[in-house]
Amino acid sequence: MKTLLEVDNVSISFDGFKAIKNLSFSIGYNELQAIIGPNGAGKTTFMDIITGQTKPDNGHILWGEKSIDLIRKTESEIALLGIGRKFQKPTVFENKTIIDNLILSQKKNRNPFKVLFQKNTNTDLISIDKILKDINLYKIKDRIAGEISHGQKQWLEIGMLLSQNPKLMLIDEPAAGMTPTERNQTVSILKNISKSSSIIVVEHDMEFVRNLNCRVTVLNEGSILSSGSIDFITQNEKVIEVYLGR
Amino acid sequence: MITDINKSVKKHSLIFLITIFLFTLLITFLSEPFGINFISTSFVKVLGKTLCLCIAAIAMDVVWGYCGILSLGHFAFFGLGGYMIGMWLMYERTSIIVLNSLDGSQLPFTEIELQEAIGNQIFGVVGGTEIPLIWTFADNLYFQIIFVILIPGLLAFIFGWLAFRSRVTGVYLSILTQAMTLALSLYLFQNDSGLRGNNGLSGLQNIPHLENLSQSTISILFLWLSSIGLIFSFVIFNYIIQSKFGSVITAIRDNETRLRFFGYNVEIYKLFIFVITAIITGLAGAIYYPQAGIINPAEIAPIASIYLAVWVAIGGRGKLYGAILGAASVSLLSSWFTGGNAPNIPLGFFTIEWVNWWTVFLGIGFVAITIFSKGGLIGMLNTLLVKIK
Amino acid sequence: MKYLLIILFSLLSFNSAFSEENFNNFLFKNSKLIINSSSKTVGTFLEKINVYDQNTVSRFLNLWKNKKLFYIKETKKIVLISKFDNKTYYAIDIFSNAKIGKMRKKDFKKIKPNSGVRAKISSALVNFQIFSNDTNKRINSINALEKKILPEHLKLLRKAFLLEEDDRLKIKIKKLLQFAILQHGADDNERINVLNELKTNISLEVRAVLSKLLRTSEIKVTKNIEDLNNLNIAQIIKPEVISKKQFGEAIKSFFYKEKLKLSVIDAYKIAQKNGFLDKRVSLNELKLILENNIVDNKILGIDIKEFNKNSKRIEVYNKLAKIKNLNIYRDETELLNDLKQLHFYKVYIEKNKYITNKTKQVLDSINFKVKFYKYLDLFIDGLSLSSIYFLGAIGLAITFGVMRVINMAHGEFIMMGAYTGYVVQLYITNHTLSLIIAFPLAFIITFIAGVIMERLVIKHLYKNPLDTLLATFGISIALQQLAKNIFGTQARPLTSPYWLDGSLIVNDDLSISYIRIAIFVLGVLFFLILLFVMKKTRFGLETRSVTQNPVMASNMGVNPEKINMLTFGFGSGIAGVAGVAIGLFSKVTSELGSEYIVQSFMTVVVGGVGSIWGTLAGASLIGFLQKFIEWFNPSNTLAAQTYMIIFIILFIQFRPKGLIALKGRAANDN
Amino acid sequence: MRLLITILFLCFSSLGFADGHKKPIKIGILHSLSGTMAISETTLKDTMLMLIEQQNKKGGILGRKIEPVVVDPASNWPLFAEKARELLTVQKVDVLFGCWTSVSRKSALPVLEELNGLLFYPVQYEGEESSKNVFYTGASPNQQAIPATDYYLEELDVKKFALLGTDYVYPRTTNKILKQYLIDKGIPESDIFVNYTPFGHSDWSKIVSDVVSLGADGKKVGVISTINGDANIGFYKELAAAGVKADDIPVVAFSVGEEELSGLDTTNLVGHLAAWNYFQSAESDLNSSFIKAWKAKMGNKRVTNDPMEAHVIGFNMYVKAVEKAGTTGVDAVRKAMYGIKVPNLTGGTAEMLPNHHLSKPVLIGEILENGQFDIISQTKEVPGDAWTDHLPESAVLKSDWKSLGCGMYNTKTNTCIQLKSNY
Repeated sequence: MKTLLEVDNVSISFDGFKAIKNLSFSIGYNELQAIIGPNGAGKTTFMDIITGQTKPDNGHILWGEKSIDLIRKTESEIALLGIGRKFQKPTVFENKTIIDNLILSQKKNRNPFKVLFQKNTNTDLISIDKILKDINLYKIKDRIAGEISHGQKQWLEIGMLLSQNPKLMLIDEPAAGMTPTERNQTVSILKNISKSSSIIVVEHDMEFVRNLNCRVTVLNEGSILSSGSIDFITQNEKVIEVYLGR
Repeated sequence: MITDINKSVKKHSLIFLITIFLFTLLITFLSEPFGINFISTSFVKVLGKTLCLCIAAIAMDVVWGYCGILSLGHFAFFGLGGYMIGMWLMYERTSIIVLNSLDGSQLPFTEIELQEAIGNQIFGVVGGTEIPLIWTFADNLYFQIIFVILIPGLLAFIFGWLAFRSRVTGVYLSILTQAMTLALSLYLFQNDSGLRGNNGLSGLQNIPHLENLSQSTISILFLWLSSIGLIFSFVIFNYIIQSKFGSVITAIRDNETRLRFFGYNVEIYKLFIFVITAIITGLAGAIYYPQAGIINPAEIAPIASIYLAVWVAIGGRGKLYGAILGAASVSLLSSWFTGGNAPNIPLGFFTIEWVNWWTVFLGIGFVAITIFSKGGLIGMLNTLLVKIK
Repeated sequence: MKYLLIILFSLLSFNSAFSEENFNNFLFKNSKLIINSSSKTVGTFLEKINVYDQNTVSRFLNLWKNKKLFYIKETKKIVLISKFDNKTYYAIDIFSNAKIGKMRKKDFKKIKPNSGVRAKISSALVNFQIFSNDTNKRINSINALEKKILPEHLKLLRKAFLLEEDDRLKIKIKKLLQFAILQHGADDNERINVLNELKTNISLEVRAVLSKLLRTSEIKVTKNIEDLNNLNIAQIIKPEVISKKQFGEAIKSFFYKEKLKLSVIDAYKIAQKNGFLDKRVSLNELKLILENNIVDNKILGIDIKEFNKNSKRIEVYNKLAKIKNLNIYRDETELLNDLKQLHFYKVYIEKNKYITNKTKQVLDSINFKVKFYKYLDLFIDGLSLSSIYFLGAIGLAITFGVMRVINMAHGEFIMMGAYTGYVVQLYITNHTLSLIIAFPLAFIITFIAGVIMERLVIKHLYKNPLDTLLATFGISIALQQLAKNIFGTQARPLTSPYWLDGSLIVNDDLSISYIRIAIFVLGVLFFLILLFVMKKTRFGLETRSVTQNPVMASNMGVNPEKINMLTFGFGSGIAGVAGVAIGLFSKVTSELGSEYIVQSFMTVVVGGVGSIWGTLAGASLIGFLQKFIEWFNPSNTLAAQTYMIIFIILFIQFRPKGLIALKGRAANDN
Repeated sequence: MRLLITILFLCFSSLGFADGHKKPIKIGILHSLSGTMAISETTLKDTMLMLIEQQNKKGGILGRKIEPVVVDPASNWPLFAEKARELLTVQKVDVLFGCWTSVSRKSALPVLEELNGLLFYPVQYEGEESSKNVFYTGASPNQQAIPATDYYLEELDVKKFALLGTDYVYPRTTNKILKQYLIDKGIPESDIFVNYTPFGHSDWSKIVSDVVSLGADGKKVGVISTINGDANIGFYKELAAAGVKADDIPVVAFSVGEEELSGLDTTNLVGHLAAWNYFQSAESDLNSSFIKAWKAKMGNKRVTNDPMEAHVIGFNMYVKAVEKAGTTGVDAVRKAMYGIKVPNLTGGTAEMLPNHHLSKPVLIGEILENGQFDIISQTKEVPGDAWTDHLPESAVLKSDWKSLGCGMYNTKTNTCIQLKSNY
């Protein structure tokens, strides 16, 4: 399997506190992986580093076939290369309608002068309608995003990622604050997406991760504790100690 | 919203165009030179200036209300626009006077003599005679009009590029913009700046080559010019905010970090908005100061820009109409109260003299509106209309 | 000299040939000179006065100098006046103290010698008092001599030095004697000895005396360079072409200081005045001559329309000059060639070359030391400006830094503090006591105002810091106008206690006013108190916890609402105290605060938000930087401020979070 | 939009007061009541209101009452033009009294000339101007700056000059004239130190220490201060703190009067100088009754100053001129103004000259401990000069509105350079 993203020996520290220590990680095309770990394990920082929000002290992050180093790139450049990100707390544009949110994230020319004169073609609208159906929000597409429920916002954000059409999605706690039914729906949405693009899911909820049925990496204190199938890692003693044991 | 831009843009622009046109026409018919002489020239001038302030206010609204950049330095661009056009007005007027006075001499004057005489007339009051380098093109109206656009745009570009690139946001950016306008105004206060220091450029209402027209006619001309300016900038800004670009900048306002992860180069969008609003503000200044008659560095002191923000807030930010309403109502009321027209209120033990108390009430008004009505006056009007319906 | 001899004569003889009566008559005759005295005319009067009894004269001169004399309008008689009742006064004879008569206010007028006249009187009094038995009188006369030493004083001083028994006075006299020798002494060896003695003295007086020795003549000119050999040349000057003053001069003088220059035109004038060169024809004169030669709209057959260029005018003029035998026009480079055969120079007024060289040497070594003090002075200036910025900004650093609230009314809290100081002084006239009361009172008042503002306004706006900016701006303009309506627009005095008057004088180049020292001390005190409050008290702990994580803090039992309120009150209270301090050295007006607000914001931003150390760093940076730029360009403080702000804007580019920034995740969510 | 129209109507409804039998004479008062200049200008507004009240008690002018119209240009220069136009066209005032800074005057000037208004300008100024529509009742440089400099040169034997000023037109032009004057008097240019500071400057330590060190070469230093407004307070405080005594380095100020000193502790300033045409301490019956009336109206602590006297003179002249002309028409009043004489508060009389300036005495006073001035020198009436004799380009100019009908007349070429001012 070809690698899409390779994180190579990355470290970062804040005020002397090492948030990530010599971390290496990789993911292939159309692969679904999950990352778990206790609070403060460095999960969010890990995502920050990949998406360019935080610059690591050392290490490399290589992307795609051409092995482009992402460290020197800005957030927007990285996003344009095909990495989408969903935040832990759902961040949608609350003053806009659901459909406007999706139009905003839709993959198109981002040059301001082009954007100024950009119009929505029929094909654009059709693809958005399809996404709306995928994330179960088609019926309420004209509602203001600030008014919908927490779970729906999570879906909307995933929908925005889809509309961005990335090669890799980083999804931070997609199931937080969801009802059990919504969780199951989310699992199927994610599985569905992973057919066409790679996904890294960061989760707390073991049950949710189990349902995803994918490779799992356990982070602790900024480095990888264990990696493998969910059954494999749940038997690892160290993992039980730092994570499950609590 | 984004889905049916064209219709919406056209509708809004058309309504606005008609309203302003009718308003200007009405004023013209009520005015002294073209109508029934019900409105004084001085009030026509106040209205013309108010329209220019409205232009600055909608620019401010776009940059702040829509894009979320609270610029406390936009009046710097307004002033620069005024200075650029003021240079031509002053130079041209003076050179006409000088040419007339040199007519009497026996030998024809040399270029150097002419320059010296003009320099003495313009810079005599600040103790100089030389015409500074920056006045090189002051004799050419077209160049100066280009500068009206170019100089504020350039300043906005340089400042914006520096500020946005290093991701200074929010309160910091506001303070930085304030520092920018303070630096510019302090610079212009110096006589060495070549723009007559604290005196600034004066007598701008006397338009060269239009000496035969009375000020009342000129005031109507400028009223129309201001109206056209307002319509022009409204149409531009209305298009921008209703287009997908507008959707992007409101997204920047709401969460610029999120937007970055969708691949938008937020800094360029901000810079674009900052520069275009600066240019429009500069143009507004170029129409404003020939009506005001004098421009000097105090005009671009930080407080002027704060007032600009306050107008927008009072009118209702995030709505172009709001900005216009805010700028027009506050500046007109201000001019009315300080003009000694408002009757004093005797309370028996104490008389409220508006000249002294108007600012106090204005200040309290700001506070009340910021706390109780986020939508400003236009928001209050909307709620009122909804209730009536 | 004659004048001096007469004094000495009268002093030694102790025999006054003239009585008071005579002096009285003399005064009466010269009353016009006394009543309408001018430093031009008073000299001759003072010369004549010496022949009279020295006690009488010195009493009279003292009364005159101290503006105690009056004159009766009708008779021009000079008298003393004492009050009888509200409407009537007694005129009293100067010498006999006898009441001459009652009069009304209209009838007499005060005699007001101006300070020039008073200085001359003091100088004249020297002769009467330097040998007086009364020490005070001797001190007075010596003080008068400090102002100006005349050649005739040299002998007087030598004698006084020998006779004087008071040690401290003797030192003073010695110093004056040295100065007198340097300036007026005839013996060059003695002068050189004095110069050697003065080497280590850097006082302004010494420098003044030394500079006097180096005074030069006007610019002179000669054709023959050998003429210079026998002269004590100060400087040889080369004339040069100097372009007219240009705008943007500020930037030029920013980099180098201008030297003495001699323009070609000026040099030519000097040369012409001394008969070395012919009169130069200026462009204006040339134009006049041309105009006088217009015949039928033509000059030498050339249509006058063509004369709109200087080159054409010069060309035709030169033709005309040949015909009419006038001086032809030459431009500056040609003039410069003419001047090259001449030598322009200045000579020292002092003839002895050795003395001037020695003086220069001594002065240079003194100036080297002075330079050090100048830098020290600059440093202290920076320090004091920094403390002022610190005082102005520290309250803001708390409200802005801790709560992320932009309080535009911060300046008005400073103003409120200053007005509190003023009001307290209205009721308590003892300045020390009133200050002791004013500081805590200002804190309490602005604390309460801050709390009220937080409760009524800020509380509703925590979610949007930019909105607080507008709301507090509204409060700011309302408060400013309110202050105007209450206290009027005039500046109000806030007087510092007597012990803060004056300054700590290290030497003539380094003096620090006590008020600035006090402000520095106050700044340090503030800093320490705040550090203590923030680091060591429960309140500080809770404030910091609210700053870092309000949700967590409230879970821990901290009431964020209460903390916000108290923090705001605290910050405002500090602004009030700062206001009293700022009012002491500047002025109390309703606009006092608005002058500090932008600077204060910049201080906080440059320093780094949320840290007292940061504010200290920011204030120091801005204060020192401003003084440093001013030092480059002393005549333009405006430019200094402009450059400083531009520097700050650029600085923020490289350190967007300020000098001392909070790192880590907490810093990112602003 | 609706609001706009409402405001519009409100504006005009307030104008429609009932026309009585005799229309009152309207006097516009154009002084800043807010902003930085309010500190000086509000006093003048109060003075005008007091004078109008007094005149109304006497029955007004020509049997018509006087009605003051007070506006607030808020220290904002463009507003002076706007408010002047409003006063002249909307309020239809007969005359204006107002302005303080030169910039504000230059801002209102085009409007006055366009609409043929009449302004009485009460503050000492830099000269180099003579407008048909302005009467300058304050001092021009030859009535204040030049005599004060002469006093320095002759009486105090000052050899080195520090010209300190606020950075605007009055100090700039005055210092330009003074510099030329001093050079003509033989003071080398290197002995003249010029410094400008912004309005409201407060950090004076560096400048004061620079001035002190000027004396390092033993020449007597004198400071000529054109520092304006509240910046003076910081300046004098710093002088006092630096221990600069008036005997060592005297300061003569052209903008510091009783009013400015009332905001200061004057104990350390005793002996410093000011040059004016009026001091409160001047002894005359007229002055004592004026001071009495002022204190009765404004409170015992208030003081009087020179621009107030200028307004008193200007107002009295205006009253006389209207009575002489029998109308308030601007042209008639202007013609009636020339040669009108009214008593000064300092004794003697002021006369309006054809160049629109006054002849007034020059007084030099030393600051006393109680914040008043001890007048130590008083000249005879000096006629005000519109164009200075000390600058070559101005020396040839002359202003005479009465016989030449021109404010800028070149006596060399015998031509009128311009009728309207260039601002």
